[in-house]
Amino acid sequence: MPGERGVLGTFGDPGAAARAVRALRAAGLRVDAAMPAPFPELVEALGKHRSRLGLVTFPGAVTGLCLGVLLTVGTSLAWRLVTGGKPIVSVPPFVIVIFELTVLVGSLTNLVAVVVGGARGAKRQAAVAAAEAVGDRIAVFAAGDPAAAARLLREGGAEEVRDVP
Amino acid sequence: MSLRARAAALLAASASAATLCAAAPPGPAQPILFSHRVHAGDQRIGCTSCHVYAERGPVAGVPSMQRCQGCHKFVREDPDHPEITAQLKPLLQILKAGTAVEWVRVHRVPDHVYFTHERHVLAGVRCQECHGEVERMEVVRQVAPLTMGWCLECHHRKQRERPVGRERLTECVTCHK
Amino acid sequence: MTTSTGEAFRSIEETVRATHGRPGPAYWIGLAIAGSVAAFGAWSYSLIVRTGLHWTGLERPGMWGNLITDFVFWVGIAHSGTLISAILFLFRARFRTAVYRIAEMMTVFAVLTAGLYPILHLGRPWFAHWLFPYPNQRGLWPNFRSPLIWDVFAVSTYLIVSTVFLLVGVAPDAAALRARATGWRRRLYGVLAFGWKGTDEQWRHYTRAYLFFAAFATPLVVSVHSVVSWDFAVSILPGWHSTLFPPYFVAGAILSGVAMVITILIPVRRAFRLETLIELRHIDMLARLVILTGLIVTYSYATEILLALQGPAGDPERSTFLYRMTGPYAFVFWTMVACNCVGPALLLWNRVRRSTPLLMGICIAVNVGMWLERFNIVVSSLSHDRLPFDWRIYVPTWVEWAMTVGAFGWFFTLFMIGMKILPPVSIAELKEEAAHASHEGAAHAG
Amino acid sequence: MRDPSERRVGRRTFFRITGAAGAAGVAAGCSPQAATERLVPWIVPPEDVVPGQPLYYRTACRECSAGCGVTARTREGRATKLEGNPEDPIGRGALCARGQAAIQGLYHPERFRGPLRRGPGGALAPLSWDEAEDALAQSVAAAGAKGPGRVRLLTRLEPGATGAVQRAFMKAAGARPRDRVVLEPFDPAPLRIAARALLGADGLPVFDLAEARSIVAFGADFLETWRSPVEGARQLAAGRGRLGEDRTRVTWVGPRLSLTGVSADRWVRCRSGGEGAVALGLLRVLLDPARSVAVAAEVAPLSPRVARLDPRDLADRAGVPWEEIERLALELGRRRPSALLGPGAQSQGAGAVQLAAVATILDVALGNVGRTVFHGRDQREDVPSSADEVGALLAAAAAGEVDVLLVHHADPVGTLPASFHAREALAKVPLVVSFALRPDPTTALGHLVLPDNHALESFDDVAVRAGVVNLVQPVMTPLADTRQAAQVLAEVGTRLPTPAAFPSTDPFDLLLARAADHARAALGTAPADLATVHRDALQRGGHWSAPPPSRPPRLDAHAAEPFLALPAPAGGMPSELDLVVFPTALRGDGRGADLPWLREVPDTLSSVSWSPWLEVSPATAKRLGVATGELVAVSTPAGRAEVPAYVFPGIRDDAVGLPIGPEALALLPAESAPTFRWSGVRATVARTGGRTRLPVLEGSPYQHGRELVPVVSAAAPSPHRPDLSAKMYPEPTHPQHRWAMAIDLDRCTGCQACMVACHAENNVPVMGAQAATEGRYMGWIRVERYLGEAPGADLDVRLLPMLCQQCTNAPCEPVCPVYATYHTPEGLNAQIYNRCVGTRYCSNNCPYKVRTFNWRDAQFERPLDMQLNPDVTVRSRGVMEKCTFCIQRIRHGENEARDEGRPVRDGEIVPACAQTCPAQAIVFGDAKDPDSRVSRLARDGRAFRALEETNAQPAITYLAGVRQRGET
Repeated sequence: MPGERGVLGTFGDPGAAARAVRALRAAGLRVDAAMPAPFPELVEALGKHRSRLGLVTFPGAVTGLCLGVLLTVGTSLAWRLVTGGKPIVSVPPFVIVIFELTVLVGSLTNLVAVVVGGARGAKRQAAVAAAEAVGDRIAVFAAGDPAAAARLLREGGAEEVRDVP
Repeated sequence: MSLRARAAALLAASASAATLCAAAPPGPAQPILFSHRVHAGDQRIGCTSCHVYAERGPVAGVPSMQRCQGCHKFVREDPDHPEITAQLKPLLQILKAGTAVEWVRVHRVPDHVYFTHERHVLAGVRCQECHGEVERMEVVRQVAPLTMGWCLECHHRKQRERPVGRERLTECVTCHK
Repeated sequence: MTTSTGEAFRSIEETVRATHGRPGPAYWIGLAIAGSVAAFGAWSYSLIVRTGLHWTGLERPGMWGNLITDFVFWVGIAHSGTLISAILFLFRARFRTAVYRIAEMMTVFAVLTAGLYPILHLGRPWFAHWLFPYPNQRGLWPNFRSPLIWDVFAVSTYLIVSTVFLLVGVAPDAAALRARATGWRRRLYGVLAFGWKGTDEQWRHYTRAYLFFAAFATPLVVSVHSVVSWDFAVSILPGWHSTLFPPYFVAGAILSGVAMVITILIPVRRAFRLETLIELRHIDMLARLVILTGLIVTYSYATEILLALQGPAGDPERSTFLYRMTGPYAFVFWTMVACNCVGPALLLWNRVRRSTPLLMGICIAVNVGMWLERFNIVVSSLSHDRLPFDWRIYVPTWVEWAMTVGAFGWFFTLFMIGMKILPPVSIAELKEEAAHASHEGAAHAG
Repeated sequence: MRDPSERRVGRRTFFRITGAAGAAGVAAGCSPQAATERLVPWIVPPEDVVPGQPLYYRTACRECSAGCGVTARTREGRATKLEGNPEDPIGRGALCARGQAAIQGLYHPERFRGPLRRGPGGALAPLSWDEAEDALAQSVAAAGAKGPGRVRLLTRLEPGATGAVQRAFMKAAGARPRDRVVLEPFDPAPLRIAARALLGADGLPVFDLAEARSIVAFGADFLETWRSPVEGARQLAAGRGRLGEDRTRVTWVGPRLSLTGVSADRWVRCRSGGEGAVALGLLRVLLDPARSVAVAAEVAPLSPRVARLDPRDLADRAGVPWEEIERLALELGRRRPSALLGPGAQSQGAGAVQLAAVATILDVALGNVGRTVFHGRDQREDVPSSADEVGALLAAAAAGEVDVLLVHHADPVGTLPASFHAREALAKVPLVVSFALRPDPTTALGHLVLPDNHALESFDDVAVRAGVVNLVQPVMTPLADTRQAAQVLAEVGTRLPTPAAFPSTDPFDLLLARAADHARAALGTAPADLATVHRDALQRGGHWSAPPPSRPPRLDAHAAEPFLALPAPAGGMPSELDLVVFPTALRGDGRGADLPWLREVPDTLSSVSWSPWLEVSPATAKRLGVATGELVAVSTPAGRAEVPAYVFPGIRDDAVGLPIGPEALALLPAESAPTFRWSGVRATVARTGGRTRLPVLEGSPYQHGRELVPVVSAAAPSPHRPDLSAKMYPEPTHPQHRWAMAIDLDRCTGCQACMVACHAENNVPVMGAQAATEGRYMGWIRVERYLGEAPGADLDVRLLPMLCQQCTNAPCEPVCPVYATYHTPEGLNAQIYNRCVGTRYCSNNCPYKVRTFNWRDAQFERPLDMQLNPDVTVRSRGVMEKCTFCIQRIRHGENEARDEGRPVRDGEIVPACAQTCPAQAIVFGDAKDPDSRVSRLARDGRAFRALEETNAQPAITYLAGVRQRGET
C-alpha cells in the first residue's frame, strides 16, 4: 500500500532472503519482495496465492473463437458463392481459421492481462518496487512494527536495512 | 439469432462503409448552361425522349445535336425574359455552326464493369433511383456513389424479395465479363 | 557465499552487456554484406513490379517456383524458435535456457522473411490487402475455404504471437539492462521493460502468463506448418495430394529450424563471447534434436515413395515420383536425400556431433537440403502433372535466384541488428539457474 | 441487315461522325480503352445503330479461292468478328482458321494508309489518288501504244466483278487476254489437265464427300487447304455420321502424315512421288479380270494395257507392299461410291498429271462420277494460269519486254519458288504497280502502290461454282485513304486513249450491273425488280440456286493410254532424302501467313508456332544425330536453308517435311512443267550443330498409359468410365440452366478454326515468338495431340481439344483466396479478372491446365485494338484468365429470350469455337434440358470425360473417336 511505513532490507542470496521472509511472516508482519528472477524458495517463503490471470485469458480465447465463427460463417452466408461444389458453410476449413483466431486473441488478452496486472502489482507494492531489485539484489519489505522488522532482517543477513519512506 | 440475420448485419456494415467511401461531389461545370430542371422538371420532357438508347442498349446516349435542334428550332428566345434569351445564345450559335457540344462526363463506372441501362430500365428501375432527382437539378451532379457495394445493396435486396429466377442479380459475371 | 551469488548475477549481466558493446569492423562488414545482398534482391524484385512476372522462369503448368519454395523454407526456419522456447519450456528441458532467446529472435526474423514471399509472388501485389478480412465497400470477403487464407491467418498469428512471446521474455532482462544503460538504450529498455520492477506480485503474474503463452504457442507451432503443408496437400496435384504432409512438414520444419539455430549459435557464441553462457552441451542437445527430426523426415520420404510406387503403371502419382527420382530434377532429389537423411544420421556418432566444424557443415547441408526438399515438392510435381502434353520443365531465372539469396540478406540484416539490441540470452532465467547452482554447492558444503 | 443502296450513303456519313463519337467514348462503359471524360454527341444519329448493340453484315471471305460466305459483326461502325454465313451453301456458317483471321488483315498495323510512289531516292512517298491514277493512265497509254504485251497484269484468282473489270481494262490497254496472268500456286492444275484430256471437262471437279463411302486422298489435304476445306470437313463429318458399313472410310496416301491423314482411317505410307504408282496399282487390281470387280464399261478397253503393269514394279515405285495396295483396291471395289482426291501440293511432283489422270480414271471406273464427283460445276469466271504462263510472264519481264506490270493481290516474289527469279524479273520492269494491302516482298519492288480496300471494305462478287455466287460488301468505311482496285482500274480505264466502257466506276454499281446475270442464273428468268432482288441477295449473302443438271462426261480411253505407263523410278543419290513441302491449315499457300493470330496459334501436328520446322523421322534424326530444336541444313540444287528440326514419327525415314514458307521456296526448283512442282525434290540434309529454342507447345506427345483419349471400335463400343457414385457433399444445384458442351472427337480434324475464333471473340492477346518459346501461349482452347502410348510405340495420333471444362466440382475454385473464380448458378466456372490478385494456385490445381496467366501486359498494336470485342474485358498483367464459354454470348442470348418472353431455345446460344467448327464437332447447350442436343450426346455410348477419375464433374463431354483399323 503506497505511503505505508515499513522497513526494507536487501539480500544478495535468495536463500537468506527466504529465511528472513519466513521469520518476518512468523512475526506476523506483512512482507513484499522484489527479485531479479523468480527464485522458487523465495516465492514459496512469501506463500502468496497463485496469480488468477487465467480468469482474463480464458474468456479472451473464447472471444477469439466466437469472432472466428462469426467471421467465417457470417461472411459466407452474407453472399453465398459456391466454390468447388463445397457447402456454403464448410466446417473443416473454417475450423482452421477459428483456431488461429482463438490463439491470436487469447495471447493478446494474455499480454494485456500481464502488463496491467504487473503495473497494478508495482503500484500496490510501491515500497519494494522503489528498490528496483532487477539486477543482483533481492529486496524484502516488511510493513508494521519497524523495530522488530529491522531486527529480523538484520538477523536474516540483510546486507543493508533502511526505513521507508 | 439466426446466421442469416448475422449475415445481414455484416452486409449492412459493409454497405455503410460503402456510403462513407463515396461522398457526392458537386456537378462539374458544363461548356454551356443546360438545366435539367427546366427540361425534365418544368417542361416534363421524359428522360428517354432525349437519352434515346436507355431502353435499347448499354448506354443511355447523349442527345444528338439534331435532337436539340428539333425543339430549339422554335424555342429561340423569350421576349419577356431577356436573360433566358441570353442563355440560349451559345446553344443557337453551336447549332448554327453545326458543331457538337462537348459535355463533361458526370457518371462513370470503371472499364471492368459491364453496366447496361437496358436491363435496368426494362426491369423497371426508375432513373432517379441511381441518378437522383435530376429534374430538380440545375447542373447534374452524381448523387449515388456508384460503388460495387452500393450496386450490390440493391441487387441483394431485390434477390431476397424474390429469389426465384433472380440468381443472376448477384452473380459476379453479370457485371464483370 | 552470498556474495558469490551476487557476483554470478553480475557476471551474467556483464557478459550480456558486453555483446552490446561498440561493434567492431567485422560486424560492420558483415552487416554491409547482408544489407547489400538484401538490397540487390529488392532491386531485382522491382523489375517484376515494373513489368510483370515474365521475369521469372514460371510457365504453365508450373505456376509456382523459387518464391514459394523460399516461403515454405523460411516458415520452416521460423519453427525451431518457438519449439525450443515453448515446447521445451513445457517439458522443463533445462538446456533450453541458454539458447531459446536467440532461437526466438531467429523465429521472429524468419517469419518476417517468410511472410514477404507470398506477397512478392503475387501477380498484383498491390491488391494483397484483399486477402485480409476487413469491411469493404465491395461487400465481398475472402474465401475462407482457400488454403492461402489459412496461410494468411496462420502466418500473421504466428508472427504476432512469437513477437509477443519474445518481448515478454525480454521484459525483466530489459529492466536489468536499463539499470546501467544510458541514452537511447536506456529509453528503449525502459519501453521494453513494461514498467518492470521485479516485485513478487509481478513475478507471480509473469510466470503464470508465460505458462499460458507457451500453452498457446505450442499448438500454434504445429498448426502453422500443417497449414503450410495444406497449401499443397488439399490440392489434387499428384505429388502434392498427400495426407502425410502435415506431420512430414512439421518434422521437416523443426529439422531445418534447429539446424539453422546451430548454424547461427556456433559462430555467434564465439563472436559475442558467449561461450560461458551457451555451452557445448547445449548445442549437443540441439544436435540430438536434429538426429530425431532427421529420422522422422527420412521415414516420411520412404513412406511417400513406397506408397506411390504401389500404383498401377499409368498412375500419375507413381509417374510423378519416378520422375522426381529419375527425371531432370533427379539431382535435386538425390542431393536432398543426401543432406536430410544421411547428414543427420552421421550425427549419431558422438565424435561427429562433438566436432564443431563437422556439426556446422552438416547443419548447413541440412539447410540446403531442406530448401531443395521444398523446391522438389513444389516444382517437380507441377512440371509433371496429369496431361503429358502440358509437361514443362521450370528453371529459375537470375531474378528469382537474386530474390532467394536476398531473403538471406534480409534475414541476417535483421538478425545482426537484433543481436546489438536484444539480450541474446535470458538473463533472468540464467540468474535463477546460477542461484540454483550455488545452492546445490552450499548444500554440499553444509 | 438493311437496304444496302441507302446504307451506302447512310453508313458513310454516319461513320464519319462515329469516328469522333466513338473515340470520345460515348459507347464506353464496357469498352476496354479508357474513355475520355468528355461526351461528344452525334450531330445526326445513325438510325440503324444502337451504341453497344451489334450490327451484322453478310459478305464473303477472300482469303482463299473457296469463297465461303461470311457474317461480319460490327460494333459502333467497326468490324469486331467474322463468322460463317449459315445460309451460304459452301461454308454453312463455318469458317476456317484463315477465314477467322481475315479481320486482322483489315486492321493490320502495316497496312498502307494511301497511294505511294517510289521517288528517285528509292523511298515510297505518298501522293494523291488523282495524281496516282493520272500517272498510271499515262504510262499504260504509253506502253499500250508500243503494242501488245507491254502491259501485263498478275492477279490472284478473281472470279467476279473485279476480274471482269481487269479484263475490260486490259482490253482497253491493248493487251492480249494472255497478258492477264492468274497466280494461284496451289491450284491443283494437274486435275484440270486430266479432266480436260480424259473427259473433255472444263475446270476442276466438285466433290460431294458426304455421299462417299470411301475416300482416298493422294496427298490432297482436303481438310486443310485443298479446294474447299470447310466444305470438305463438313461433308466428311456427315459421311462419318453414318454408322456401320456406310460410314465413310478415309485413306491417306503420302510420305507424311498430314492433319488430313490424322483424320484418316488408314495411312498408306508411300514414298514421295509414289502416289501415282499406288493409284495405278489400284487400277491394276480393279481391272484385273481374275478379280472380277465390276467396273464401268468405258474403262474396259484399258484393262489389257493396265494388265501389262508388273505389281512388283508398282509396289517398288510406290514404296509400299503390294498387298496393301491390293487390300485398298478391293475395299474400293466393295465400298461405293467413293472419291479419289489428288493431287495436292504434297503430291504435286513430276508425276502429278499422271496421278490426276489415274485418279480420274478410277473415279470413272468405280462409277463415282455423277455421284460424288461432278464435272462442269466449277466456276467459269476465271481460271488460274499454268506454271508455264507464269514463267513466260516473268521471262518477258526479265527480257525487258514489259513496261507496266500490275500486281493485284499476288506476291510472285514471296510465294513462288525463289528459282523463278521473280525478284530479278520484276526489277527489270520500269513500272510495277501493286494493289497490295500491306508491304510484301513484291511491293518492295513496286514503283506505284495503290492500296486496295480490304474485302471487308469492298463491293464485289465471287463465283464459287455453278449456282453459287457469294457477294462481298463493305461492313465498314475504309480505315485509311485506300481505294478499291476495281474502282481504280475503272477510273484509269476510262482515261485511256481508247476508253474502256464501264457502266460506272463506283464498285456498287459495277456489282449491280452484274446482279442481273446472277439473278437470271439463280431464278432462271430475268428479275422484274432488280434492285429488290439484289438487295435481298446482299442481305442473304449471295445468289444461290441448284447446280444445273450436267450429264456425266464420257472417258476418252485413247487419251487415257499415255497415262498408264509405269512411273520412272526414283532418281537421285540414296543419301538424299525426299523433300515434302506442305501447306498447313494456318499458313495456307503462304499469303496472309503473317497475320498475328495465324503465327501465334501452334500447328496441330507439330505444336510449333512462329517458326518453320523440318519434320524428321526418329530413325532419320538418329542417323543425322539431331534432336528437336537443332538446326538442320537442307540443300537442293535450287538452294539451301537452315531450319530447326522437329522429330516426328509421322513421316517416312526417306523423307523430310517442310511447311510452305520462304525456307521451302528457297529449295524448290522451277522446272518448266505445266504445273507448279511442290514435291518430288531430293534434298541433302545435314546437322549444322547450331540450335534454337523452337517454340513447341507440347511437353510429351505420348499418353504414358493414362488412357487420356480413348477410342471406340465395333469390338469395344464404349470407353471405360470410373465409378463416381460415392459423394462427399450434395452437388450444387443449377436452378435454371447448366451450360454444357459436347465435343465429338470423331468429327474433330484439328483444323484450329476454334482456336483462332476464340482469339477473335475473347480478346485473347498475341504474346509473340519469345513468349512462345517460354510456353506462354495465351489461347483459351488448344488442341492436345498425342502420337501414341509411349516413345517407340506404334503411331496412333489422337486429338483432344482442351478448354476450360467448367467443372461442377472445380478444383480451381476453393483454392482462390479472393473469390476471383467461383461456380455460378448456371454451372459456369466464372473468372473475375478485376478481382484476381494472381496467386496462380487455381492453375496449379487445375487438372486440365486450361488457365493462362498474364505474365506481362498484352500489346494490341493500333489499329488491331479496333478489333477488340467491347463486351469482353482486356486483361491486365498479373491476372489469370480462361475460357468462359463465351459468357457474353450466353448473356446476350438469355436477355434476348427474356425480352421476347420465351425460354432460351436449344442451339440459340453458341460460343465462338462451336460456331465456327467446320465439322460441327462442338455442341453447346443446356444440360438441364434432357432433350437438348448436348444432353443427348452426353448419353451417347461413346461419351467420356477428360480425367474423369479426378471427379471434377466437367461440363464438357467428349465423344470418343471411332477406329476401324483392320476392319474392312
